[in-house]
Amino acid sequence: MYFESLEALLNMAGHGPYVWSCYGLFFALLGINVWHAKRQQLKALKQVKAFVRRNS
Amino acid sequence: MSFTPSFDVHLLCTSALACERDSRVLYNDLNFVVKPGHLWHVKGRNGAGKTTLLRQLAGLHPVDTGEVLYSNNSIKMIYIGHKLGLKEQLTADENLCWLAGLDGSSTQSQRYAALEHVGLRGYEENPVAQLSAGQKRRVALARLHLCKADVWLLDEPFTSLDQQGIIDEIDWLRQHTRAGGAVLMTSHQDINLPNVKILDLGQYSPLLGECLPDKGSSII
Amino acid sequence: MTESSWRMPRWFHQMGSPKWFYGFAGILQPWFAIAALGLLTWGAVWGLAFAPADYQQGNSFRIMYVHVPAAILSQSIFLGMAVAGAVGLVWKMKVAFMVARSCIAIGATFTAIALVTGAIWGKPTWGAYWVWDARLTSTLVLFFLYAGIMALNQAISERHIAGKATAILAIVGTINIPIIKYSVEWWNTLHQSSSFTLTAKPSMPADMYLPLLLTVLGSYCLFALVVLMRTRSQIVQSQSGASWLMQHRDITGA
Amino acid sequence: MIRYMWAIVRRDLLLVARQPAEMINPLVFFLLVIALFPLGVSPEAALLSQTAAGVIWVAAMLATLLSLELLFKLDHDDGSLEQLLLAPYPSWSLVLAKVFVHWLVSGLPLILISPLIATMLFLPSHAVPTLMLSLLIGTPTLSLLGAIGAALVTGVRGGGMLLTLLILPLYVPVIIFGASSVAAAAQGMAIGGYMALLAAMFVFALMITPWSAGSALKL
Repeated sequence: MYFESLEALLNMAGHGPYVWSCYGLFFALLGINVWHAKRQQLKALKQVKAFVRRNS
Repeated sequence: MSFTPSFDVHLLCTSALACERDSRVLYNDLNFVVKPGHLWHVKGRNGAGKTTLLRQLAGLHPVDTGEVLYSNNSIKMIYIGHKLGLKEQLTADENLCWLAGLDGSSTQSQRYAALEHVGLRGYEENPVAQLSAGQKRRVALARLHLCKADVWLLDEPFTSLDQQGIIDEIDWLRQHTRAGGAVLMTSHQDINLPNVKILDLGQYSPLLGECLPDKGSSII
Repeated sequence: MTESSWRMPRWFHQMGSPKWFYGFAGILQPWFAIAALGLLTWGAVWGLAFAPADYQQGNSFRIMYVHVPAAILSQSIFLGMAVAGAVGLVWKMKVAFMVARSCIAIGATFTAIALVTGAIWGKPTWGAYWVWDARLTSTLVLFFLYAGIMALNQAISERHIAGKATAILAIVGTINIPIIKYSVEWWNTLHQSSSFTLTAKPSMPADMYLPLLLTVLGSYCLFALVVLMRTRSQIVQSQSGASWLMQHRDITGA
Repeated sequence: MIRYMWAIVRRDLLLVARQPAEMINPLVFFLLVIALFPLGVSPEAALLSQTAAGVIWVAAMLATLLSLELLFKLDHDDGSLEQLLLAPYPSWSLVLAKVFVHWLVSGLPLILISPLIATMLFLPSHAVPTLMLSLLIGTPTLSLLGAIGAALVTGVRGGGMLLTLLILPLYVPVIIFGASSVAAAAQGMAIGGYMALLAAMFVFALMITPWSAGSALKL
């Protein structure tokens, strides 16, 4: 651990807000992408399942 | 005519032609041969792919599955679609001039004769915008007489023509096929000619749920 | 483009078969998910808490561990999109177009991340959120390129056409990117505004660059994951009704 | 093939002759943008002469974009594009012919009127030849690159905005070198390098446009 305390880690000698917002943005946006792709996948599968039910 | 009428060769044929639109297969495994003298009447309900078939034959719509084969590269085709391809600001004569000029040339007297043939004598120098829908259709059809072609691809050629116009046009179709040309056309109207062949796209629409074989898997 | 008779190895054509791709991608998908999560978490924790601070920039340089991967990915994804599009055009491979289209959203996301983190990083470093720095400017142009492709995709309703349009635009864009980058860099030296670039480091200790390596690799895995997922859903949409899909366990639920 | 291209060029020129607004509108737009700029910023000669190069180039680019939207759209809407594509010649020759007319109608008038604009914006008179030369090399490049976007949005509803989005990023290098060359000339510096770069970009656009726009038209 480079920092001595959790507070120091959060504050990062004044650069905390910049650094943490960047990391937050990075993971949030990528998370949204994965989530959206997953939802798209489920939706497509659901459509095909409905199609199968209709025609069986 | 620019070709010698020999009735044993084909002009074009399709091999396992298919068409897919938005993951819906319109027609599949379509095989047919167009020979000199043939008059194919393409039939099918709305959305069956009649227009798309003509466009595929003309080379305007990409062919992803199957093939369209032409007898040779110099076979000339005329395609007249829903959209006539006329410039409203230009006169009937000027329109024919540029259309013919794309692949060949024409003299003014030839163009005037073609326009007279379709019953537009005296309208040669009128801007197309001033003509009625039926007259515009006639200007487009005048190309059939101006540019000699082996195959006519006509999409709903009777649209907005009057009774006499339809009778005249059927006569042109008859003359063209008798001289060794071929015609593929769509129409919801029956054509009373002895040599008409029916191509019903409904017979080629796949069963529900059928999918096209994919390029990737078919190569292996 | 019309003649596609070049001989390619068997696996290449297998990749083009939706059925095969769907199955193969399904096997890879969980591994990429695990790798992406693991590498990104590891790299981020290391970069945030364990890597030493930069002697010049202090702690703000930790932004590098998310900014640099995003910047690298924004460009590689564009290139990947163009390659996939070219493969689709040359070999008429539908799956390749689907892959190209799957790249758009994730690529635009990485570009946006690179832009915003670059701007945030700029504040403690240059004292301003936005400086017309060569790299930021060309990233902005790249973002516009992505935005154009995205808009075009949304405007074209037919999937086939949208795929081909994406391919053409991606190829044209890729050829242009070096020219744009060069011209912007040249323009930047002409109107010298900042001589200090964010990430140009002559040498870094291992403690500083290893986390970067981890987040870059993790980002590549995440990109692969998203592309596989999106391509698979496009395959499902386009093949709905195909017998192989109807019998697939994803559908039957077995 | 030359005859094919000539037929297209002649037809399009005839159309412009019938409807001169097509040629005049971009020109008026160009003038308007130029006229609005001092109103929005300041009429001060010192400031204007400094920014003139960039303003003229950006306005020229916007005027080109404005007219590009209809490059293939009108032909697509009335079906004549189908007829043009049906001719047994490669589609790139069609693209080249259309782009040539587009440049003749929208680019050339801008070049001819640019000395007047330069005076209005207090561009030093010794920079005017450079301005005209850079526009002469640059506007065909704009027309060529723009044709790619125009071809892609041809069948798309609301293509105008989309075209702008697609094409503006590709215009960045042309703007940079075009405007810098004029600025350099205004400061009395050599412009050979700029012209070489602009010419290189023209050649580059000439290489990629016919292929990409041609295949986009056939989608």
